[in-house]
Amino acid sequence: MVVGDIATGTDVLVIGAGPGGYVAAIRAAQQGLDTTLVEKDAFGGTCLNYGCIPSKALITSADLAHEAGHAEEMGIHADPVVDMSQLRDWKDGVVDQLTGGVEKLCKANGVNLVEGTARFKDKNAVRIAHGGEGQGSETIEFEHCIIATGSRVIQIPGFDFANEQVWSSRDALAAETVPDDLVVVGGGYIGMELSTTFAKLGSNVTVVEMLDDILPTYESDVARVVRKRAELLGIDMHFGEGASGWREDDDGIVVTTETEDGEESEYYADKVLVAVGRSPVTDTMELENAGIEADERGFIEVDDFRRTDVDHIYAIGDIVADTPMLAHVASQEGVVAAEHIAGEPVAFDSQAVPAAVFTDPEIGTVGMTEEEAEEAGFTPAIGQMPFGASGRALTTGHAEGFVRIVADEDSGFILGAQIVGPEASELIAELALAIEMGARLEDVAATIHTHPTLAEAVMEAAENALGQAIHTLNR
Amino acid sequence: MVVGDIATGTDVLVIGAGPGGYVAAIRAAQQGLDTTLVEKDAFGGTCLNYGCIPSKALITSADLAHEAGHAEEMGIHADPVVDMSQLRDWKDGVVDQLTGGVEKLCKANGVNLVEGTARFKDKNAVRIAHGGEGQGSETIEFEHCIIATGSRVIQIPGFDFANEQVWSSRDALAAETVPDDLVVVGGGYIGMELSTTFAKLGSNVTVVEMLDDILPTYESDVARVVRKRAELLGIDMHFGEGASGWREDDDGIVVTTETEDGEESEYYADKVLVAVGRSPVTDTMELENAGIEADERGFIEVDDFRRTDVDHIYAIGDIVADTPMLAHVASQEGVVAAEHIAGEPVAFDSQAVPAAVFTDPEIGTVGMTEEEAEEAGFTPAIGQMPFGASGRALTTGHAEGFVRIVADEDSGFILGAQIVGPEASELIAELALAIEMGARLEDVAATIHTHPTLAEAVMEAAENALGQAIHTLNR
Amino acid sequence: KADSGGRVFASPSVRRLARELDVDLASVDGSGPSGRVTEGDVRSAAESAEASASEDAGEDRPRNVEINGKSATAKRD
Ligand SMILES: Cc1cc2nc3c(=O)[nH]c(=O)nc-3n(C[C@H](O)[C@H](O)[C@H](O)COP(=O)(O)OP(=O)(O)OC[C@H]3O[C@@H](n4cnc5c(N)ncnc54)[C@H](O)[C@@H]3O)c2cc1C
Ligand SMILES: Cc1cc2nc3c(=O)[nH]c(=O)nc-3n(C[C@H](O)[C@H](O)[C@H](O)COP(=O)(O)OP(=O)(O)OC[C@H]3O[C@@H](n4cnc5c(N)ncnc54)[C@H](O)[C@@H]3O)c2cc1C
Repeated sequence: MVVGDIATGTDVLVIGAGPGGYVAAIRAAQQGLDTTLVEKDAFGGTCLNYGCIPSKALITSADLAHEAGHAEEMGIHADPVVDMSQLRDWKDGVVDQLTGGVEKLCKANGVNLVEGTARFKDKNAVRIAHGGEGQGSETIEFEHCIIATGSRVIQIPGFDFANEQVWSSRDALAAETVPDDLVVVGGGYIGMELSTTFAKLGSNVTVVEMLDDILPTYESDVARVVRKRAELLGIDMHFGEGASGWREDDDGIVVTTETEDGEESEYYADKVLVAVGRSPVTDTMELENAGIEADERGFIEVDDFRRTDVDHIYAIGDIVADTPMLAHVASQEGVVAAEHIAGEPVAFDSQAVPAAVFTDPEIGTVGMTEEEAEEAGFTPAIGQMPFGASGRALTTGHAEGFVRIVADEDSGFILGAQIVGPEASELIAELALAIEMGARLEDVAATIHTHPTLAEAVMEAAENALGQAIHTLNR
Repeated sequence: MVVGDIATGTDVLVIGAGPGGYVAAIRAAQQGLDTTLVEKDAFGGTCLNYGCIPSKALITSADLAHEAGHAEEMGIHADPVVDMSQLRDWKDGVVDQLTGGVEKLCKANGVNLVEGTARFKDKNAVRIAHGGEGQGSETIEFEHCIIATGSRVIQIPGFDFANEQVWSSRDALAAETVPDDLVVVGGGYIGMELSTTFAKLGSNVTVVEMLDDILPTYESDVARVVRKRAELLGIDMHFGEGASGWREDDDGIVVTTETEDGEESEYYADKVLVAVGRSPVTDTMELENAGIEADERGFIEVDDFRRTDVDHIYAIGDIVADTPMLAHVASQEGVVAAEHIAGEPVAFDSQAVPAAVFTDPEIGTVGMTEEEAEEAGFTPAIGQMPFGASGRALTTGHAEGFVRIVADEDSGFILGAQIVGPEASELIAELALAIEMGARLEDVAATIHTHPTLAEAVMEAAENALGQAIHTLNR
Repeated sequence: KADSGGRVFASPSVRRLARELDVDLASVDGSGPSGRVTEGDVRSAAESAEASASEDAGEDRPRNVEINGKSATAKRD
C-alpha cells in the first residue's frame, strides 16, 4: 500500500468492491485495461459480507434443522439442536472463503487493489483516504471511473441501530444467540427471509408491516403461499401498522406500532429487527466535484451503457436509478460498463431480470406479470402448474406453490414467469433464458424435461397455456 | 368393466399405462380421438409404482436424515432415527396420490380405461384378458395402436428374485427393514441410487460391478465425484467382478463373485440387490399376430414418428430401440405418436435428451460430451465451473462437482452439458432448453442469472468457454 | 449455413413450422446468429418453393402439403 500523498494513474478506477465493482474490475482487466479497485471496508461488499451470502448460509442451517425436526410423516424422528456459535463459525468460514476468492481473482486478473475511501477531487481524480492513523492518502487519476458504492440500510426514527436491542439485517446475520421473541419491522424480502430463519431457529416472530400484505412487490397469490407457510411456522403478522417506537421493559423491550388511524399496539420482544429497505450510498464521495448529481432519493441516472451525465464516469449496482437493487443486476451492469469502456458493442438490454426470495417456499420471478403484460399491450396467455401435481415435488415433501408462465397469446412469446415453491430460485433460470432467447410456449413445451424433476412443472405450465397440459386440467 | 367376450372399437388403443402410455392416451384424447388405454397391473407403470417415484421418495427421506445427522459443522446436532414403516407409508401415499391422479386425468380427458392384458389378434384387434377368475375377455378393434409395454428387470443366473434374500429394485423400494449388510450387484444408475440410499439409512453396502467404474455410461470425471462421495459414505466398491452365485449362511447369505481371470471373492450380506439392467417387454403380447418383429434384444424399431413397420401401429417408451430407457423419453414419444395420429406436424426430433441420476451428488447430462462432439465433427470449446467457486453451493454445504458445457468453437452453439453436483437434475433443464433453441455460449453468458443460485454456475461455465469467467480462472 | 455435423440449429417451434410447411430445414440458409434458422427463413423458403411450384404449374394457388395423410394448406403471411 502507498503511504503519503502521491499521485498514480489508471485506465479504469472502480470505487467499491461489491458484486458490481469487483465484477466490473475483473472484466475491465480481462479486456486489457489497467484497472484499480478501491474498497473502504471488505471485498465482496454488502452481498458477500452482510447480505446474500451470510443470509443464505443461515437459511440452509435453519431449514435443515427445522425440516429434520418436522419430518415424522416421512419416518424421521429427530430433535435437532442448533449451536449458534458453531453456525456462525461455519457461516463466517463461507464468507471468508468467498471474499478471499474475490481478492485472489482480482489479483489473478491483474486488478490493482487499494484499501481506502475514495472521494472525487474533480472529473479525473479521486483522493483515497486510507483507513488507519498515519496511513495518509493518495490521489488516483483515471481515464474512466465506475462508481459502485452500493447501499446502506435505512434507519427509521426512534430505532437507532447503535442500541443493541435494535437490529439491522447485518446485526441479525451476526447474532450470537437466538432471541426468544423477535419483532421484525418490514415484511419485504429481507424481513421475511430473516423472519422465517429465526422462526425456524426457535424465535417467536412478530412481523409488523405498514402495507396490507407481506412481499408487497409480488402478486398476491404468490405472496399468499409464503404467508400461509409463515403462519404455519407460527409467525404472527400484523398489517397496516407502522413501528412508532420502543422502550426497555423488565428484561426485554416493548415495540409500539401505530395504524393510519392512530390505533396503537405493543409487542414484547428481546430484539427488534428493522428491515424497511436500503438507500444508495452517493452522499459520501463528493460526487459534485466530478459534476455528477444524484436524484432526490440519492440514485444516479445512467444510460444504456451505465454512463452518468459525465461521459467517462459510469455508475452500477444499488446506486443506479431504475434497476432493482440486486447483486446479479449489479454484476451485469459491471460487465456492461467495463466492456463499454473497452469498446465492446454491449448495452444493458436484458429483456428479463430474474429475482429470488429465499423464504419458505422460495419465490422466483422474471419478466412481466399478467397485469404488466396487459399494460404493455399484449393479450396475455397464462399457463399454470401447481406443484401439488408434480411427482418430484411430492417426493420431496414440498408441494406448495405453482409455476406460472405469462406469454403473448398471438405470438406465443414468453414474457414472464412467477414461481413460488421448492427451488423456485433455480427454476427461474430456464425461464430467464427462454425470455432472452425469444422462446415461445411451444419451445418450452417441446423441450424434454427430465423426470422426475421440479423443472417439469415449467414445461407443464407452458403446455397449460397452450391447452395441452398432461398433469393438470387445462383451462 | 366389460364382462364376457364382446367386441368394441376405438380410434386409438394404447397398451400399457406407464409414462409412455398414459401420456400418449391423454394427448390422443385431447386431440379429439376416441382413445382406450389398457393396463394389466397398475396405472402409472414402472415409473410411478416401482421406479422413479418411490425411489426418489426414499432418497429424500434418507438424505434428510443423513444430512441432519452429519451437520455439526453448520451447528446442527441431531441423531435422527428413521422408522421404515412410517417411511413406507409416506412413500406409498405419494405413489397412490400420483397413480390416482393419472387415472383421474385420463378420465377427465375422456380416455376409456380398461384393466387387463392385451394380446394382438391381428393387425387391427387385440384380445384383452381380464385379471380375475371369471372376468372373461374382450376384443378391441382399433384404427391405430400405440404399444407402451415398458420393461422388466433383468434376472441373472443363480439369482432368482423369488428368494426373499434376492432383491430386485422393486423389492428394495418396498423393503420393510434396512438390512445391516447389503450387496448390490451392478453399479449403474439404479444400483448406485439404491446403494446411496441404503448406506444413508444405515446399511453396510458393498457394490460389485463387472466394469472398472461405477456409472459406466458417464464420463470418468463425472463418475469420480459420485464414487468419492460413495466412499465417504462407507460404500465398498469392487470392480471387475461379476456375481456368480450366493448361498445361505448362519443368519445371512454369502455372495460370491468372479473376476475375468476366475479369481473368486465372497461377501457376507443379509440381502443381495441385483440391478444389472432392464429388458423390453415385447414377448408377451403376440406381436407377430400384428406383423411386428422385435430385434434380437427385444426392442422395436420405429421411425421419426414412432411408427413401427406396420404403419398404423406405434411403439414408445422402454421398448423402443435407439432411445434411452427413461420416463421422460417415453412421455415425449407418447406425445409424438398421439399427435402424429391426429395429423399434427410433429416428429421425435429432440436435439437434446436430458438424463439425471439421483445419487449424492446428483448427475444431470444433456446432449454431447466433448468426445461425442469431436466424433460428430465439431471442434469443441469446453467451459467448466466448479461448484467449489459457487457462493450458493458453499452456502448449502454442498460444493462438490462442476458444470461443464460443450459447445462448437466456431459457431458458439451449445452441444451438450454435464453437471455433477447439487440439484444437477434441475440445473440441466436450462441447458436442454439452450440446446433445443440453438443458443450460443454468448446467449447463456449474457442472460442474467439470479444471485445467489447454483444456476449461476451454468452461466459461469459458458463464460469460461468464452475465456470470460469471473469466478474461476479462464483456461 | 448452420449445419455443422449435419445438424441444423433451429428452435422446436421453427422445426415444427418447417414440417408444417414442408420445408427441408437442411436446405434453408439461416439468417440468425451463426446461421441459426429462424421462423422468417422457413416462411420465405416455403414462399419461394411455392412461387416456383406455381410457376411450374402455371397457376397461383396455395399448395397442399401431405402430412401423414392429412392435408394441410401452406399459408402465406
Ligand atoms: C440481508 C441482505 C440480503 C440480501 N440478499 C440478496 C439476495 O439474495 N440476492 C440479491 O441479488 N441481492 C441480495 N441483497 C442485495 C445485495 O446485497 C445488493 O444488491 C448488492 O450487494 C449490491 O451490490 P453493489 O456492488 O452495488 O454494492 P455493495 O455490495 O453494497 O458494495 C458497495 C461497496 O462499496 C464500498 N464503498 C462505498 N463507498 C465507498 C467509497 N467512497 N470508497 C471506497 N469504497 C466504498 C462499500 O464498502 C461496499 O463494500 C441482499 C442484501 C441484504 C442486506
Ligand atoms: C428403480 C427405478 C428407478 C428409475 N428411476 C428413473 C428416473 O429417475 N428417471 C427416469 O426417467 N426413469 C427412471 N426409471 C425408468 C422408468 O421407470 C422407465 O423408463 C419408464 O417407466 C418407461 O415407461 P414406459 O411407459 O415405457 O413403461 P412402463 O413404465 O414400464 O409401463 C409399461 C406398462 O405396461 C403394462 N403392460 C405391459 N404389457 C402389457 C400388456 N400386454 N397389456 C396391458 N398392459 C401391459 C405394464 O404393466 C406397465 O404398467 C427407473 C426405473 C426403475 C426400475
